[in-house]
Amino acid sequence: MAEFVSLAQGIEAVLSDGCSVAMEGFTHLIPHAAGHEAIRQARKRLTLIRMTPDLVYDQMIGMGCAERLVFSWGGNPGVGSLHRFRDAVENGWPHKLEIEEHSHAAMANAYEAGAANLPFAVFRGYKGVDLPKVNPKIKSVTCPYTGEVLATVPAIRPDAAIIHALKADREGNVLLEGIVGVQKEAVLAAKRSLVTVEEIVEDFGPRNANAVILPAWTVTAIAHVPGGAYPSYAQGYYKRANDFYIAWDKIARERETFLAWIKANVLEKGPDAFAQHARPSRQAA
Amino acid sequence: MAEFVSLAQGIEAVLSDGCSVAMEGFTHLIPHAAGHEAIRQARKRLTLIRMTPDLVYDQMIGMGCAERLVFSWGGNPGVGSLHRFRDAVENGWPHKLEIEEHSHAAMANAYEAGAANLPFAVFRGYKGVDLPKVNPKIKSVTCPYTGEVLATVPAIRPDAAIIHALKADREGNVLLEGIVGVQKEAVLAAKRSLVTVEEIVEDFGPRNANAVILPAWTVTAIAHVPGGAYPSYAQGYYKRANDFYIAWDKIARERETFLAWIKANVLEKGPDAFAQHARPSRQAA
Amino acid sequence: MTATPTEMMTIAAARLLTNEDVCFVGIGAPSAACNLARLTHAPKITLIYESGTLSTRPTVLPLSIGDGELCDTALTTVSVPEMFRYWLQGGRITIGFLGGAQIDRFANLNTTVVGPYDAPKVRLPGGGGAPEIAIHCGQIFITMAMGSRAFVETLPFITSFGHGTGKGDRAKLGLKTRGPTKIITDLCVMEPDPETSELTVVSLHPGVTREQVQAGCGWPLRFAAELAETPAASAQELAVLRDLHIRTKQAHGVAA
Amino acid sequence: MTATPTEMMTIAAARLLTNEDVCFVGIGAPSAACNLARLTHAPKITLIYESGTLSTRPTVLPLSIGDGELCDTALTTVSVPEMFRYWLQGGRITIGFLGGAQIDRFANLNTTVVGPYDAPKVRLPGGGGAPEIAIHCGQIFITMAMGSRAFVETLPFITSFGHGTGKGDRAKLGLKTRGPTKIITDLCVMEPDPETSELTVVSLHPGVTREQVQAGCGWPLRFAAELAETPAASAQELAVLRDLHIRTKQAHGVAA
Repeated sequence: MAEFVSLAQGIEAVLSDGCSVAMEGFTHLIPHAAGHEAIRQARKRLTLIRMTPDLVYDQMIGMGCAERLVFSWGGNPGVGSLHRFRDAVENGWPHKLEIEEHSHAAMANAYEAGAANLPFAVFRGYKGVDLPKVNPKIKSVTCPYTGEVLATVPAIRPDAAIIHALKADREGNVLLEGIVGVQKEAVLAAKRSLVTVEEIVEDFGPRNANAVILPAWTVTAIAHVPGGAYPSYAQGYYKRANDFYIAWDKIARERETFLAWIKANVLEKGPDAFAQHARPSRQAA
Repeated sequence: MAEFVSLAQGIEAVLSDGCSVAMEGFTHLIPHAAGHEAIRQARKRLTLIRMTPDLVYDQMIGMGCAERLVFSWGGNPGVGSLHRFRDAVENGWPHKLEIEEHSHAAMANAYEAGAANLPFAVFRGYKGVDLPKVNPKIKSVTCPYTGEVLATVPAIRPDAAIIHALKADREGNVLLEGIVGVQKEAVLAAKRSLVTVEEIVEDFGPRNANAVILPAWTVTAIAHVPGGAYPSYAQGYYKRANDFYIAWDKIARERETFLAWIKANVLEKGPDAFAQHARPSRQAA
Repeated sequence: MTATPTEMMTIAAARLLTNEDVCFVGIGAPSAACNLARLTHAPKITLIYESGTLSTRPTVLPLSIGDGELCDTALTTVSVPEMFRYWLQGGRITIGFLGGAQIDRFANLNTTVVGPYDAPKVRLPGGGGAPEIAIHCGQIFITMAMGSRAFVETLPFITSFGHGTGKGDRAKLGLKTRGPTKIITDLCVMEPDPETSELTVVSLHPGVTREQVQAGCGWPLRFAAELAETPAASAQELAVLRDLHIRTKQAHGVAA
Repeated sequence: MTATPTEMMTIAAARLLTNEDVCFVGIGAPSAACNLARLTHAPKITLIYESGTLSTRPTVLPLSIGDGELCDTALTTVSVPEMFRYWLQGGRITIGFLGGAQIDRFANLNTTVVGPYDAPKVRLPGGGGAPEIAIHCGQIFITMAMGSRAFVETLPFITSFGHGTGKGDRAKLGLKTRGPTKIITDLCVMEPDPETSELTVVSLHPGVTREQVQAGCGWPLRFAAELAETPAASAQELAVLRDLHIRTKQAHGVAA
C-alpha cells in the first residue's frame, strides 16, 4: 500500500546501490526530480533501464551512478546527442558503461511481459538487422501453429520503478493521462516503485471510466514534487521546456560545464527547486 | 474507412455463410440487434467466436446459424444454463454443433495476439486441468531464457467482428467506455467489422486523452441502432435488463417456446424494435 | 434471527476476509461474502471482478460479472486482456473465489461436463476464468452448497486444479500459490489436511451434525480431531447481509 | 521565392502522401512533410507518432516525438506497448518514414555506431522504433540530406533493413511489406531499381546536376534512363511550409 514520503525518503526506500531501476516516461512525465535526488544520494552501480535515456540518464551516467544501461534510443530528442552517454560509451568517462541495447518494440514488449508476470515477450522484429549479433539476449521461438520464427526478449523485471504522474489521491491511487508511455507497465513489472506527483487531491472526482490509474496497492511510495518532470512536461500543468533540451546540448558537451551545472542545479539544490516549473493550469482528469 | 449503413446492409457486408465471426461485448454492449439481423438474414455454417456465448449466441445457435462455437464460458450469467447451446451440444438440435473450448485467459490472450498480428499468444495457464486433453489447439512453448513451459493458443483472426459501441462521430470514429471487454481487440483482429452504436454525434467533444476509441480507418461499417445491446446494456444509456436474462431461462428451455419467441421478436421485427430500450440519460465520454 | 444455511455460508466466508486482501470475486455467494466483509469488518478490502473493474464498491450485488454498477463504483476499469495479463497472471490477487458443479476430495473442481466430453450427459458452462484463477491467486476460497452429486468421489472432468491427487501435486506443476485453503459450505468449513491435502471438516455450522455433513458428500469425509463449531451469525452480520440482498432485489427486480 | 534544398526535400516528400495514407511519423523532415501534406492536398491523411498519439493534427511541429501538442490534437492516445503491438506490428500503417546517419545502395540504414560496436568511434542514438518500422509499414519513405559520409558504400552496422543485398532479400526474410520505395533527399529522389533494388536517381530537384548528386554519394550512383526534374516548389507549398515553421518557432522558441 502506497506510503506518502518525501522525495529523499522515497529514493532511499526504493533505490539501493547495485539495483536495477526503470525511470520511465515517454517524453512526457520524465521523473527528473527523482534523478536529481538519486545523484544527490550518490547511488552507484545501478542498472539504468529506459527506452530513451534522455537528459535524466545523461545526468546520472555523467555523475557515475550507472554500471549498465538498458535502452533503445539514446539521443536528445529533436536536438542530437546525449554527450554524457557518448562520453561514457566512447571514452569510458567517468567509468566504463556496459550497454544492453534493444529496439523500442522490444523494450515496450519486455515491459508488457514484465507487468504480465511472464518471463519473456514474443514479437515480430529484428529482421535482417545487426543488433541480434551484438545482444545475446535477443533470441527466438517458433510458433507451434505456423512454424514462424519470432523474436523474443526477456521480460523487464526491475528492482525499482520510478515514474512521475499527474495526481495521487489521499488513498495513494495514482492517475496518469496523456502520453502514458510504458509507465504503468514499469511500475507493475517492478518489485518496488516510487511515484512523484504534481498534485495530491482528496479524490479524483468525475473521470472517464477507463482512466489510467495505478491502484494504491501496486505502488510503494508517493512523493509530492510539483514540477518534478521539468524539463519534460506534465499534461495540463506545464509544457515541455524545449529550450532547455537545446541548452543541454551545450551544457553536457564538455565535462567541466556539465559538472558545474550539476553542482549548481542538483547538488546545491533540493526537490523544491522544481516547484518553480509547476504552473497549474487546468484539471487533467 | 468506416461507412455508415443500415443494420441490414451492415450484416450483409460483413457476414457471409460459412465465415467466422466474433460478436463481442463482456456483459456490457453485447450486439443483440446484430444477432437478430443475422437470424433474419438466415446466415448458416458460421463459426461463432465469443468468450461468453450469452443470449446472443444461444439465439443464433437455436436458429441453426452456427456450425462451430469457440467459447470459454457458456452460461446465462447469474441465472444458469444456455438451453439452446445445451440442446445443440447434448442433443444435436437443430443440428450438431462443433465446439472449441478455452478458458477466459486463453481467449483474452488470443484476441490480444490477433490484434497484435501475431500467430499465437503465450500465457501461464491450464496447469493440471483436462481441457488441453480435449482441445488440440492448446499447445506450449518453452521460454528461451528460463526453460519454463508456457501455454499457447492460436491468435483469433475472425473474418468479421461485430460489436456495439456508445457513439460514432461523423468521421466514423467509434467510442467505447465502461466495461470495454475485448471489443477493441476483436475489431483489430478481424478482417472486417461492423459496429452498431447508440448515437452518432458530430464530434466526441472534450474527453479523456486516453479514451478508448477505434479510428474510422479500422472499422468497415457503422449502423445506428439505439438500444441495440438490449437486454445487455450501454453505460450511461440504459441498464442491463436482468429480468429478461431471467425470463430467457424459461423462454429458451423448450424448443417450441424458443421458436415462438424468435418468430414474434426477431423474424417479425426489425432493428427499430430495439429503440424502445434506449433511454439516453447522460453523456458517456 | 437465525441464519439460513446459505446465509451462514456467506457469513462464514466473509469472516475470512481482511482489509489487506485483494479479491477476485465471482457472482453469487463470493460476491455476497466479499461485499458483506466490505460493509462490516473489512471496509478497505479490494474487490476485482473479471470484467475489468478494479477496486469496485457496489452498493447492490451484481447479477452478472459485468453489471454497470461495478464499473460505476470502480476506481477504474481495464480491458479484459489486461485483467487477465497484468492483474490475474500478474500475481496481484491475494484471494480468488471459486465454486463449481462438482468438487472432489482434493478440491479439484468440475464446471465443464457430466459424462463424456464429446457426448455429455449435462453440458455445464465451462471454465471461464477458473483454470487461471485457481493457479494465480495467492490462495483460493471455495464456496459450494453440499450434496452428494456435488461433492463426488471422482470428477468426470477437471476444470480447475485444486490439490490434484494430494499434497505436492501443485509444487510438481511449478505452482507457488497455495491453492484451495478453505471450502466454505452451507453446512461446514473444510480445509486441506496439512499432511495429505485431503479435505477435512474443521468446523460445523451451528446445529449441523457430522451425519448431515457426511450425507452431503460422496466420499467418506475426514473430520478434524478438534472439530470446532462455526460461531453463529451475529445480528449485525445478518442485518447487513439481508439489507444488501433487499437493496439488490429492489435494484434488479430480482435476487442476485 | 525559391525553395532551399531542405525545403525542396520536405515538399517532394509531402507530394507523395495522400488522404488514404496512415503515416508513422518521425521528427524533423518527415514530420514537416506529413503536416505540409495535411495542410495542403491531403487534409484527411492520418498521422501517428510512436509516443502513442493516433490521428493527430498538430498546429505546430513537435520538437520531440511526444510533445503535448501531439496528444492535445490527437483522436486518442494509447500506451507505447499498444502502439508497437496493435498499431505498428498490427500492420495498420501504410507509410513509415525513416532517416539515418548512413544509408547504403540498398537503402539499409545505420543509426547505431560508426566504428566497431564494442569500441565505437561515434556512438549514435540507436534504432528506437526503426527496426520494426522498417518491416511492418506498407512502404518506407526515407528522407536524408546527401553527403558522402551519409551515403556510403558499406554500413558499419545495419540498424534497419531496407533491401538487404538486393532484390529478393526481403521475401527471403518472410517480409510481405515493400520496404523503402522512395528516398527523398535535398538534391534528388531515388527509387530502388525494379530488377535489382539498387537505389536509382529518378528525379533531380530544380537546378541540381548529376555531378552534384554523385558528389554527395559514396558509391557510383545509377541514374534512371528517363531522368525527370522534380517540379519546383509552388508558391502555395512554400508559403504553407514556411508559415508552419514560423508558427513552430513561435510556439517552441526554437525551430523543429
